[in-house]
Amino acid sequence: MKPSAFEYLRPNSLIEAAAMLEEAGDGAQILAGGQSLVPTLSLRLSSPTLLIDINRVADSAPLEHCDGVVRCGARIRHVELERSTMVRQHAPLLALAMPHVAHPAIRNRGTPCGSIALADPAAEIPACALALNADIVLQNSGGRRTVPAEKYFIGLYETARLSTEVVVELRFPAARSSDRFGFAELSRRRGDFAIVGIAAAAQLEDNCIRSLRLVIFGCEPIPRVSAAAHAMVQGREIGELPIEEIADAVAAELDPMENAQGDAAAKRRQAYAMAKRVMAQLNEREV
Amino acid sequence: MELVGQVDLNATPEVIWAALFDPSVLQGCFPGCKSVERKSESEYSAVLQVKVGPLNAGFNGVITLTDPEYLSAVTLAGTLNGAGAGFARGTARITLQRRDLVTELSYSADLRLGGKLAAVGDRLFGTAVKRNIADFFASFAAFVDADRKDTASCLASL
Amino acid sequence: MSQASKSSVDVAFVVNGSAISEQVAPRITLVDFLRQRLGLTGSHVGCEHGVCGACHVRVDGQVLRGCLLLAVQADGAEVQTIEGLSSSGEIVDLQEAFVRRNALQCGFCTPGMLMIAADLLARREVPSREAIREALSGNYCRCTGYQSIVDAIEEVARARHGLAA
Amino acid sequence: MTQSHGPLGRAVPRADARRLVAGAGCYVDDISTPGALHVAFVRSTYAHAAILSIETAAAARMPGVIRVVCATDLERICKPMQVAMPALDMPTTSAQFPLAFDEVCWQGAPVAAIAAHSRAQAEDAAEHVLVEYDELPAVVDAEQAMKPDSPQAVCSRHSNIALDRTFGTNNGAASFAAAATVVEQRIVFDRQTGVSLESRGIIASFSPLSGELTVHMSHQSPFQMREVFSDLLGLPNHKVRVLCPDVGGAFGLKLHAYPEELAVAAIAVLLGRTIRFQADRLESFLSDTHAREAVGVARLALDSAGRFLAIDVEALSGLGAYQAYPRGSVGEGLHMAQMVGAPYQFNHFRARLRAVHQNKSPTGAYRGVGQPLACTLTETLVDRAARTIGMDPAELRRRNYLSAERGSHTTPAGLEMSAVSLHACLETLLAMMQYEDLRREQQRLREQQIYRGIGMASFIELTAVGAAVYGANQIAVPAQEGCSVRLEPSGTVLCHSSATDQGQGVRTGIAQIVAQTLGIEPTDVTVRAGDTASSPVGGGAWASRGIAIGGQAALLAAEDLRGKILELGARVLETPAERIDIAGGTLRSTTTARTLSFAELANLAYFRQHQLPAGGCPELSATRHYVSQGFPYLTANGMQGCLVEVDIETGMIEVLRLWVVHDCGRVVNPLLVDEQIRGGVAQGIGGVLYEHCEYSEGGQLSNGTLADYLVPMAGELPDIEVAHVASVATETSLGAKGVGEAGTIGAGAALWNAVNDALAALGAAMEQQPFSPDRVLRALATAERARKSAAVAAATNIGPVNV
Repeated sequence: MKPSAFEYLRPNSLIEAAAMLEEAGDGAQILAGGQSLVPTLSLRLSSPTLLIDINRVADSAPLEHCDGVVRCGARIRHVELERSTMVRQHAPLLALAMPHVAHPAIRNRGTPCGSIALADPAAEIPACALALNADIVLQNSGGRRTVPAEKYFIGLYETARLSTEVVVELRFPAARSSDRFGFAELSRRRGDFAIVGIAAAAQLEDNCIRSLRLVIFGCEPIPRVSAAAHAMVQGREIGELPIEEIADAVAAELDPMENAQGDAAAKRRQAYAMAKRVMAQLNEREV
Repeated sequence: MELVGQVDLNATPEVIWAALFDPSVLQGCFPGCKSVERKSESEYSAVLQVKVGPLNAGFNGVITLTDPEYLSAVTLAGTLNGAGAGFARGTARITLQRRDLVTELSYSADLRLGGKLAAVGDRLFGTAVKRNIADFFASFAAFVDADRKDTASCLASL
Repeated sequence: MSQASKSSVDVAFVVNGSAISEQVAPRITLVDFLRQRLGLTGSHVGCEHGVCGACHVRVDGQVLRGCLLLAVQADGAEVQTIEGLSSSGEIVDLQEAFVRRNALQCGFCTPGMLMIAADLLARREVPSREAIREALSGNYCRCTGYQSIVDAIEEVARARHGLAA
Repeated sequence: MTQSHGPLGRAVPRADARRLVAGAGCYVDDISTPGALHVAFVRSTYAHAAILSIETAAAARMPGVIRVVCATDLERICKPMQVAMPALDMPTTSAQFPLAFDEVCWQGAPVAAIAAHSRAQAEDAAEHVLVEYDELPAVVDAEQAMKPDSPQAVCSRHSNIALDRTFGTNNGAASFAAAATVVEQRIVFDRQTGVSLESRGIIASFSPLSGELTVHMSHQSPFQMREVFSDLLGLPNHKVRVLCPDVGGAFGLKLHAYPEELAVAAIAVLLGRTIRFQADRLESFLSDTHAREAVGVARLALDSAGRFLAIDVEALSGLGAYQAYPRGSVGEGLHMAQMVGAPYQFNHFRARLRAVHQNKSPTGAYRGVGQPLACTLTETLVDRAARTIGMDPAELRRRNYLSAERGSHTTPAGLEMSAVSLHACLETLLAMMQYEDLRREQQRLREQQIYRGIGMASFIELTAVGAAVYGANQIAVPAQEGCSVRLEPSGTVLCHSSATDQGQGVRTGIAQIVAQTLGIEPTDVTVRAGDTASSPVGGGAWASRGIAIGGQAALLAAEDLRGKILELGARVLETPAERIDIAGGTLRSTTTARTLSFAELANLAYFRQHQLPAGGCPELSATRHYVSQGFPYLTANGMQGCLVEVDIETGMIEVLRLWVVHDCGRVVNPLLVDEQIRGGVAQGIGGVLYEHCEYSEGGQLSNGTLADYLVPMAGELPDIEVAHVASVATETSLGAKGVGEAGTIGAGAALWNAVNDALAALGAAMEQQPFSPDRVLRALATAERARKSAAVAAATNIGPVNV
């Protein structure tokens, strides 16, 4: 299970990386954390001709909170978010999600930007990005453009990112003190791929819900904000939410992929259970 | 892995039938298809680069159009071998049904993956391959639907 | 393109305290490089797709899967393997506890377990048994059933903070 | 045994653990062989196909490639593997060549081998070998394979059925007719595999000059492999040497001869150089022997007092395309069928086993070999009976266990049973579990819709299997174990054992036995094993034999050496042997109080014979062997308990607590014994909760990575509470029985009963493993539909009745 041969480049900047990507064309791939890419090389599921390693670029944004945004650059590792008190304060949803991302040694090397670039249906960071409607900054040889998460996820492993673009930064809107967050994920074992998970962000105004972005991930090709959940809670007192009805609506809305992890009926029932747990978290979770 | 579907085409069975047997149409409509060359009346050799998330593998193989019933049904079958990845084998029975204004194309496809493609988890590829089949018929519909535009420009727009 | 793409790359880094510099093909993983080129066979290969943890190595202080890092990526880094942690004496108490409590049987997962245990104890005061199991959740062992490993790590964590076993 | 205290029975840490915690182990892949060629295999992508052509020219030209080898290249060098078991009158299996000739019979079967300077180059070339297949009809499901119209798994065979055998003498028809209650239980086990963390590996070097083949391999039975290589490669067996260095876990899967290892040895002979192969994880899932694939249906007849009268069993075992060489793959089915009901007293037994071939990889030995299936079928059957007659499952077991006083006897199933301690194990387990409190808490939580389950399982275990099994079938597997001991000039003892150690700690146990017998410390005993050039001839490691047989051989050898030490000591100390004490490595004359250390004695014997009084050249070494005779195996027994919580919304099962009470006779090292049990329990739990090899109907394995084939990790298991009931085995003077497989045999059954105990409140039950969440939810949904339709039926009945 050894990778097939490829060439290697280590650009000094993200701009240079994008230029290399464009020039090399179809056979090139960006190497950031590598925690999903390298296994596929070893399994020979893909055999790129060139890897562009962005782990030493100088122009990657730091992990910081400024102007109401939590910024996360291309070289920031999952573990940095997991251990950051700033993230726990300004992006609590990410702090809730991080322990579910694979295992400690993977979190030491994997990157949130890489997770967004791959957009695996079971990945936690894409679901949180959609729940917070984060901005995804894409670098190409000409410059940068920003795509809101709502417009970024298109189909199974298909995103707005062009093959010549690099995900260089995520910009999560910082939490307001009245916001409420909830996260729950069902997986067979700790760190396994999610069977079904929910990441939710609720904005309140004097104890009534102005908006709820309850995102389901894991059992559909892309993470998706539940329209039903938003409709059922808008304007209602946070304390009097009909949690079970909302969970039923979320489950009914689901169009799950059928695979070895289970059939549609099982996944709907599991989504119902996860939605109930997240709604309960929103209820008692004070930021 | 079965997949059943149907799509209404704003075109006559004659146009559809011709498109089905036109290698450039097959090449244009199948995602990641690099080339389709006619080898005989009903056999084509094809080269595909299938890219789905982590999978990015080259396939080559043979596509056949067999037991045709002129203007009403044909079986599209393919065996594609990936260098290290294994194989994908599938057959799709395509039937055309003339409705008043449109022609309804329905397909029932059975697809099997083998070798490494099968062994490293259908969590990834089961859904992806179904989507590829659905995409093929969607782009085929888009192609024959074009209001009498010449074939070349249609292909360019795909 | 400012750099010509390379099929063989010069790498220079420090392994267990001694500097090395070699030419290596980009496709060689760090664990294969350590084992086959440098003869450091203490890191083991259990799956080659980043799931079992037998290949743990420490790179610039972080415990990583040695099969998911390319050797070329270690250029300029400080790499430590089980052999380094063992000869430096840094984990002698963990090693003693593992032997005393039979926290290993075939020994194939043990280097990877010791690496993540050392990392856990460096970061946390006295982790609960639950937290220890969480830290080990990415390390596969087929022989012990994990309890003896949790016992050994808990015992050392308490001893390092002057608490009775 | 001379002293009651001393190292025997002490929790002595393992000497070779020191190396392993320093990363200084030496597994096959750690051995450096400059200039050796690495092999990668081209494997079948079809479950069943004819090979029309193999195009190797392009691959042969690729960088680093020395040779592309196909079946024809090895034809003259290597005979095929073909299992024959005349004592079972089973027809000889189809010939299995190291590389497939013209037919592939499972997905992953090796078709061609590339020998190159690096594994990566070999894999590059393997992608350019073009094999043209003509797909043939495949049979994947075992129940389908039994049918007469089923496709043949191997074209040359006329039937997929390899074995159709019945056990038990008197038929229980009368008992079933007269029974107050008859219950039936069906269980289905998907395939699993051992998943040792170190994959299979081999380095084979052949010297054309000396005609010698030297093989390092990750294996459990070096002498068996020496016979296999010698026989199939046509080399005299004194020219074949097999060495097993450190082995990274085996669990039975490294007990067999595989086509890949045979091909590597044959290529070494073909090219006259060193060839090495280390299976990768995907290859391990495709080619390691699988196990446990079975369907079991059992019926139990009870009288009105709840006493068992008769048991009837139908068992089906899936074998794969071929049988594992040389021992065959029917052991699993034989144990599964014959050992149903083993812990219990009853009068009539009938079991029919059918073992069938199918287009999947061959099955083989995996920890417990069929006994986990027999135990699960038995204990789920007993729980179902208890629920049916409304008796507490512990009480029903208490009434029907074989009694300890019964002693050795032959059961209606034909099992040679020695004394058991099941009642003692049951009472100990119930006390450990605080059973009554658990039941109360279960009831209290059920009112809050929290569903907990309590399960228990009793098991009999056949350990230390003797010569009858393989010798009778002319299979060249040594059933005895041997031990040679030598007093060293340093006063320590060097010991060579034939028992091999894949992590069980057998070498430490043997050191304790030798140390106790010679009155020295275990640290003064060095035990080596696993090299056919230096170890005495013996079986190695299987069926929990290490200490029970290997330990007994060590005891006999150490006693002989003690005698020789005393004899020489008597001459030097001029004191009769019986008046000499040995302690702390020193001889002391009780009459003259003169002392002589082992070191001084040895230096006299080896270097200063001139100072010795007359009496011939002294001998300070001894070699003894031991094989169990007069009884085919030693029966150990025990019980396991399990507490689970089932989340009926998600289908997830949490294992809260696990208990084991075991009787393995004398405990040589409590630390090693308890850890063997805990490791076994983890595999038993994995075997029911998580593990199965998923096959599509076309026979494609679809979960070939460690992310898709799920095994229990640290986060999924609770601590495991272990206790012992020790009745010493009377068959050997050492008195130890086997323990290695105990945990695996009972854990799955205890978990199965615990889950069904939780689901019983909702009328649901699990019948097939693994218990994945979607399968639990489906069982709950089925029960819900049944409850609803029953309610509807009841409602409609009320209408007209009171007319």
